[in-house]
Amino acid sequence: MKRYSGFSLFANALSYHEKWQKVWRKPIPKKEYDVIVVGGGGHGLATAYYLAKVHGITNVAVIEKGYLGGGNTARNTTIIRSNYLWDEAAQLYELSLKLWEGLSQELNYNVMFSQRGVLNLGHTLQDMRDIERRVNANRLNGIDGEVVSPKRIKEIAPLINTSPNSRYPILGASWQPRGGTARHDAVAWGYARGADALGVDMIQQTEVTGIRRKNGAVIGVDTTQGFIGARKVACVTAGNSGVVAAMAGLRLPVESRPLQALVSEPVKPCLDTVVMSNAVHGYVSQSDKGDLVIGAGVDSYNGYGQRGSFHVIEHTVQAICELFPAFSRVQMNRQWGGVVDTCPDACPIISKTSVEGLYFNCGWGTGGFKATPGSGFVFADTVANDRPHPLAKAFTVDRFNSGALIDEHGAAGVAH
Amino acid sequence: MKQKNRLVVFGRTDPNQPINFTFNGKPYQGLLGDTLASALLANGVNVVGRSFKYARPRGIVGHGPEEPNGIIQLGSGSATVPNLKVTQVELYEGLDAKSVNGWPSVNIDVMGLVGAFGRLMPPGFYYKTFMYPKKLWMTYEHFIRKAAGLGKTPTEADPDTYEKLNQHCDVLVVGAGPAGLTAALEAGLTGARVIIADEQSEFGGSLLASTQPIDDQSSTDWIAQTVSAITAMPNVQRLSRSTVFGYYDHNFLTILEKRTDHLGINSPQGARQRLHRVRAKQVVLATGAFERPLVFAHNDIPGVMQASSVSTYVNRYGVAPGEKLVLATTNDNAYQTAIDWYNSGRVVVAVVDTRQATNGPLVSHVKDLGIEVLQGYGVIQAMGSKRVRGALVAPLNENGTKVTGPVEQLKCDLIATSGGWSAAVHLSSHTGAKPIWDDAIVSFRPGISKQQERSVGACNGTFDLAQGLLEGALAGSEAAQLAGFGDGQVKRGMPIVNTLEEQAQQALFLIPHTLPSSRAPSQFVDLQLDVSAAGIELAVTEGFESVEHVKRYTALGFGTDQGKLGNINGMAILANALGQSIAETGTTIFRPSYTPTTFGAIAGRDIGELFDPERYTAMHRWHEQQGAVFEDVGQWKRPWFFPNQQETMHQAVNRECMAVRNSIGILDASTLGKIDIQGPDAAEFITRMYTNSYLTLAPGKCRYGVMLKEDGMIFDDGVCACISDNHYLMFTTTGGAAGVLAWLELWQQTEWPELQVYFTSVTDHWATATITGPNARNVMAKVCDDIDLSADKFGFMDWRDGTVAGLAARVFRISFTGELTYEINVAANYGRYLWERLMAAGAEFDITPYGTEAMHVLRAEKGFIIVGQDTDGSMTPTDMNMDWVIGKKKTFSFVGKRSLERSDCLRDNRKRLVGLKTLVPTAVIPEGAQIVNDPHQPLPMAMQGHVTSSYFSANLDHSIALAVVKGGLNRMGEIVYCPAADGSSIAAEIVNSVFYDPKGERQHV
Amino acid sequence: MLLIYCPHCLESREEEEFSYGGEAHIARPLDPENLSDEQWGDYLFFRKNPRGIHHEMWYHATGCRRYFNVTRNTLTYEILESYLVGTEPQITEVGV
Amino acid sequence: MSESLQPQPRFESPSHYVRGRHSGNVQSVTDAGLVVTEVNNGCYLNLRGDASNAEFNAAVLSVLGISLPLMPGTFMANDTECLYWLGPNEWLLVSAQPGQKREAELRAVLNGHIAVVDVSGGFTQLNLSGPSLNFVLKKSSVYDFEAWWIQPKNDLRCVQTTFAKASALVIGQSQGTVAIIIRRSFTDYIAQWLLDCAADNGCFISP
Ligand SMILES: Cc1cc2nc3c(=O)[nH]c(=O)nc-3n(C[C@H](O)[C@H](O)[C@H](O)COP(=O)(O)OP(=O)(O)OC[C@H]3O[C@@H](n4cnc5c(N)ncnc54)[C@H](O)[C@@H]3O)c2cc1C
Ligand SMILES: NC(=O)c1ccc[n+]([C@@H]2O[C@H](COP(=O)([O-])OP(=O)(O)OC[C@H]3O[C@@H](n4cnc5c(N)ncnc54)[C@H](O)[C@@H]3O)[C@@H](O)[C@H]2O)c1
Ligand SMILES: Cc1cc2nc3c(=O)[nH]c(=O)nc-3n(C[C@H](O)[C@H](O)[C@H](O)COP(=O)(O)O)c2cc1C
Ligand SMILES: [Zn+2]
Repeated sequence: MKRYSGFSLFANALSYHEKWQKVWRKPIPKKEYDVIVVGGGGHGLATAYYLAKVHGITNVAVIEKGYLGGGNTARNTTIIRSNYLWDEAAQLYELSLKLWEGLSQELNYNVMFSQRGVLNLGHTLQDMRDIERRVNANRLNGIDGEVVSPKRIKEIAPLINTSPNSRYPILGASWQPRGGTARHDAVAWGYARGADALGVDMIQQTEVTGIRRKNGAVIGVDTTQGFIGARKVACVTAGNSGVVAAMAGLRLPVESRPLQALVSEPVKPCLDTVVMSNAVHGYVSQSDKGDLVIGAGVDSYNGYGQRGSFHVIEHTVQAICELFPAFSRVQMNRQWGGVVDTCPDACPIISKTSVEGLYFNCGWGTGGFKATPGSGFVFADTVANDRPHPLAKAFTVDRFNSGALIDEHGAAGVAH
Repeated sequence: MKQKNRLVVFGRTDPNQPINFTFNGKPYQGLLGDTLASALLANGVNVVGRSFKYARPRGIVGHGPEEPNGIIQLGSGSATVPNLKVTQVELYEGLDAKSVNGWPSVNIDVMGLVGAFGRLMPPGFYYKTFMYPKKLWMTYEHFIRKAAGLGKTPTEADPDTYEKLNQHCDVLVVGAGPAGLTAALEAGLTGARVIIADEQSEFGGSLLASTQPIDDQSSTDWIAQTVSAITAMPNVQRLSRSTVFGYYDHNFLTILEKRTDHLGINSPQGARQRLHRVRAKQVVLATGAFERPLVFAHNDIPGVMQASSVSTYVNRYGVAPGEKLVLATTNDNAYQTAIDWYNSGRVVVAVVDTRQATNGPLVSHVKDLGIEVLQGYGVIQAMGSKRVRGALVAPLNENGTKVTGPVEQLKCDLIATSGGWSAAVHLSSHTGAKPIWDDAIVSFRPGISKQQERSVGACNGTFDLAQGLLEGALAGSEAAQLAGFGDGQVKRGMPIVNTLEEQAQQALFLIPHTLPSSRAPSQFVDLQLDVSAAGIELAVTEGFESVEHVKRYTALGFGTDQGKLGNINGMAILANALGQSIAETGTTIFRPSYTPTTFGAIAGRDIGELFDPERYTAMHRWHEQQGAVFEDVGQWKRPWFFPNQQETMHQAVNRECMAVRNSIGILDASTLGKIDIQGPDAAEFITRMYTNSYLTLAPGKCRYGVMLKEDGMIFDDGVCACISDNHYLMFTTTGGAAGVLAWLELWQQTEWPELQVYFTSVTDHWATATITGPNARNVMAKVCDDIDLSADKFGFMDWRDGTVAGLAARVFRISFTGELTYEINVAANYGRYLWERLMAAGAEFDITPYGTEAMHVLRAEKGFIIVGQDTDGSMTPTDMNMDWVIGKKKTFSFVGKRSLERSDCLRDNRKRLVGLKTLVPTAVIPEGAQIVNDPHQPLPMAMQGHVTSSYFSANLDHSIALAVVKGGLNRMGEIVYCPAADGSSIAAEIVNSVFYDPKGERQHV
Repeated sequence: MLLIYCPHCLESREEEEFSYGGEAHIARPLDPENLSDEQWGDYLFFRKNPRGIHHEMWYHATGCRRYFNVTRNTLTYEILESYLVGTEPQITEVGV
Repeated sequence: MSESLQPQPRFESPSHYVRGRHSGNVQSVTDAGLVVTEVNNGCYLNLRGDASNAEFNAAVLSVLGISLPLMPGTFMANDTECLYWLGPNEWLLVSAQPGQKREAELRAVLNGHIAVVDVSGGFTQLNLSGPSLNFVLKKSSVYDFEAWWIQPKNDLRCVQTTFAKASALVIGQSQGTVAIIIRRSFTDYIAQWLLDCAADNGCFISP
């Protein structure tokens, strides 16, 4: 892999950019792989990368039905934070955040991870209790965070409306300075390029249509390009996890729902942080290009259409105009949807299955982008060693039978 | 003021109505009927903006929503609007516009220097640089962001209002060009409810700029006639300045109507914009087509324009945007522009046609006018910097991929280009219909309909006017018929249009240069985002092959024009680089908004105090008058505390708490959810829903219950009273009321329809005043003389009907304070009267109104939980020490029961509700504090649980807290710590969760 | 934005009037106590979540307050039928 | 101590505090685009029962003098009583009689699985009229009220649907007037909504 740098850019400019190396090859699938990763989203690509990088397993293929990073990785609002309530979740997301902090250098690909901080607003007394609880838990878990006052919020985000007379006035917020955003596409591309350089095959425009088993163990996958053998199959297919699990006769406690987002037209910098409000339902940050990136709520019904209902957008935009009355005259440029796989407790599943050699990593729902590096790291370890990584232990499917849910839903606001 | 490019034929502008405006601080004059674009062109303004990445000077290229360059900031102050397109801003007196980029000005932009280094900034350069040293990224980013964005957001709240209309119609026609007009006319004639919307100020579409006669009359006369026919039909709603920006499932479409933007930045009256939410039975899309620009070197210099736009400025606005025209084309259609220019009296230097030989009627007409036509030639490069000075032309090979001969320069100041037309398939694509590439028309066509819609006219790839008129008419009548109106036959005779024969156009998406794209001067594809042909080819070189990757890598089509001009060329260039067809390459996905849509309009009136309903109790005004401070509980406003003059919250709450324990307090409890339950199986049903049993509850009695979700976790709690056999009244928490009712209905209607029981919400019916404290009975006695209030006749957990303050009342002896309590319910219309009478009757006992905060303290003193505060969706009744509420002997497996037996729920170190008593009595632990055994252990600390409720108890004169602690019940007397952010910690002893009157004697009196 | 036919109101009504009730036809086990944790967990949390035909419940919340069932294609969002609770769907496969 | 000598208890209707308010440039009900008039009906009773049971129907008829509306979205009325269809087994009775009296009378004749619930305190009726009415309805609700006027049916029409961010029972009275029956605690919100969304041509809440 030829490294990227200011110098390489300069050198290539001299040759009119005609000599750049390909970011990844376009290989013909081999007959058999040690590991097939199904799903070329951020999580799948990270899994492949760490399998090769950390575990030396390089005979790996990532099979993606569309284009790399085209699923939820392409459609999320890119909010990154680790201030989750429960120990198990917090540790997983914090591992991820630590990996983010060195990711551009690790991959030699600038993923533009921007630690501009994340505010989670509280609008009711109970919101504030929950925020206190979460921030205290974070702090004792070694995760940065503080509870901030409306005055401080106003300093961080001057256009925000902290008037005590608004319908749901802002009473305070949690503030995680290390949180922020990243350039989502670059994450997928960076991992893909890194994995490719280590020998992983990226097989795009190829859909897995079946998971073949023999004597209770996986032997490969059927695809739109034919059968491809594998000793292990690791499924990381987000919104389509239920469909893929069914191919192996498995059921998962996930439901696939539309989650929407929208961007405004680009405007000059006016918001230097990430602002999230569960109570009024709106999430907003400003991209480096200038557009306001806004996350909406998840639709109540199941759907695979990568689109949702307009009233959800309306509600979100109302919330944004409530929080930022000055944004009322800004215009929506584009809106879209993704299909998120939500677990009843809003926490992921990182698990072996009853089929030998078959693994699932899913259920990240509305908030898995931030987990991309950590998820890949932990899942690669789980697949390589055929046992849950210590941080993945709590995230097996068994919890839905035992009742050991990690209820980020019930406890504190989670989303994105 | 002289407008140097204003023609003597004014088109649809009015020479008698001059309008003054400023652009970048300089005053100009235009005419009524102008857009800002036509007025700027009339005044010879060349540079209207600077490009996003390279800060290159840019001029106006289009005349509609496709415009990529003319992006401006309108006005200033709170009503300023960022990012409008000059082509879509109608001129009004005093209009004040500024370019969004360019410093110190668009004409002299120092950022333009960056453009000189453009070669160092190919697509993706960000990903390859700024990585080292790691800690500098935020600094780099700071500077990157400085260059970000187009216009500026206002910094104050929006002075305007917006509104929404829910519309229903049989046929919605989108676009009022010729095809849309005939569709609306035919659909209207059937009597169907029709809406026709067009984003422009007037109906007529492209005909507004056409010189072609229809039915022996001018096209403008035909429009006027047709529009008046439509106007005469009351069943047709006409919406102009109305953009259909989204097409959603089940024929739901959204329209943004700009009501007042053409009058000024502020609405003089009423809503500035209106969002129509339309549910249409049938839809006719007649949205027209976009002309494709030709891509050649330096095609971004001001003075390179769309051919159809040049015609539009001449014919519709009476503006000639230059002097000497070179027309570059791949098709016959564009020759009309040469004719229009010629007729305007200005010079046509040449027509440069990439096709080797053409001789259609339009071509002949042009030749007959004496205009030079260069056949088999292309404009390979524009010359100039802030205005075109010339065009480099060269002969091309037959398929237009190579320059085959010497390059010459034509002197000109305007290059009009046409690469054919692209159907505006946007809205049909919103529905998920995949556009289909058609080589015959060199355009995508709408895909197979996924909804009740059809496309007609140019957006259907039918570029011929006569055909479009017919298609529109047929579609209008067909759509109406499918919606239940008319017989599907066209009613009006078709207008006669003289169709000129056209020769085949050439499919050409990149005019070759003598140098390869990578080395030629930039050949721009997406002008707004500075994406060039070389950029697209570079993406392919680097392995980005999917059209979606190329979009994301180069930002092609990401702009505020969403690639209306550039996308097809870009995809074709990509296809070429990949050696595959356009059909194989496909398009990126079209999504709403068709054109950018104001947030305020999407929000509508549901902002400010109307953001969410505020629900008030019957006593609300009294509380207000007493100066209560309110708390949001769900949608309700509840008094939080009632400060006397000068009192702090703390003082007020202490006083309120003391009053309850020592004499009497009064609480507005009207917000608690109340559900009336009737039916032979009511008791059985309730018993299945609550953890405990109601089968034996006698009339006149109440029982406290806890409701679980099927996962065993506490969901709601409250008291349920037996009113009579088969009749119960259930209380829920304030926030849980609606959820509980839906929950009961769910089980009854879907799981146990055989159980005969009906539920009715009576929350609003009752106003509830709770009087509590040792003097409650004394006060009660003063206002009620038909209920025996003695303890043995009306005991704790009993209820009685009677007359209170002269009102029919239902009185419950239930208590959330642990004191003697009467909860008095009357029909809500008498709520305030009851309240005032109770206040009067209690005056001698100093009756004290108290709010939710005192209520919380008082119940915490008693160890009563609040669902949602002490529980969080992961708590079972056992966790809350409420095993007593679980009916062990119930035969039916009540909802949630089985889950309590799961291994995790049986774990013995689950968190359990306990009390915490701080070692320092005055130290109040913050609610939400985490609990550890050793505050000095290293991070991460092993957390034992957290504090759910915490107060200073004035009655006990020390602080109290409720907490959930791992294995807490076995740890009584242990000292634990709550570490604070500043490193300090509060030590507390684990105690029983009941702090006050542990035997519960006070409520039993 | 769905337009949903309510079989009680006998009208197609806007999505905003309804709330979603999840997968239909999941019978509560008659004897929960005799189920294993696994069987019970299955009833609680595991859903079909198909890409295609889905039988689901909707509650006409601001209308008649009745639950009913809908057959909907989760990919195209097309609603193929509305039917009463306690009755069986007519459509169980795409294309039928 | 008895307080029975007290004066008549003071009745405060839900819109008590908003009466007389207006928006836009109007000073009286005569020049307002939308006139809102609260009607204090005697009582509101929620009635439940099996619509297919002829006895049930007959019993209702015997007490009220009107029969149960069985078609969705319709109502029956005479001078003093109105019965609105709310659902397949649910009706709202609005009567000039006191609630307790009507409840007792109905209970006396109804048998089997039925329910009668007095919800008089929980609702109020606002009559809306004026030239802005149709416009206001389009702004306020997703329901297609226009269809009522376009295809007049013989039936008297009513519908429960969304109203702004609350819900309402909307009753077609005649071209140009509708009534909405709303929950008490939402009255201020709905009033605020109407004042706001009808401000263009003025809205007046009758004193
Ligand atoms: C609108 C929106 C906003 C969000 N905002 C945030 C946020 O702010 N912060 C945050 O942390 N998270 C956010 N998320 C969630 C986040 O996007 C996802 O959790 C995360 O991207 C999931 O990554 P993934 O790699 O698992 O899934 P994906 O990126 O969806 O990748 C799965 C891949 O599997 C492929 N696939 C599926 N089936 C098959 C098959 N049979 N064969 C082959 N390939 C298959 C898909 O094509 C897809 O590319 C948001 C999500 C959405 C939709
Ligand atoms: N010969 C050719 O090559 C060629 C090519 C293209 C067009 N034409 C001519 O153009 C005309 C086409 O007629 P037509 O009626 O199909 O199209 P049109 O362009 O005349 O009208 C389309 C109208 O739809 C409006 N519109 C587009 N999108 C909209 C949206 N989302 N919301 C609201 N309004 C929207 C536009 O403002 C425009 O007024 C004919 O006269 C035809 O001859 C000719
Ligand atoms: C963080 C983020 C920022 C985006 N910014 C823009 C933008 O500025 N302009 C734009 O057209 N689309 C933008 N998009 C949306 C994409 O164009 C696209 O709609 C999205 O990735 C979903 O893919 P699809 O529409 O192809 O299904 C953005 C998406 C994300 C996730
Ligand atoms: Zn209904």
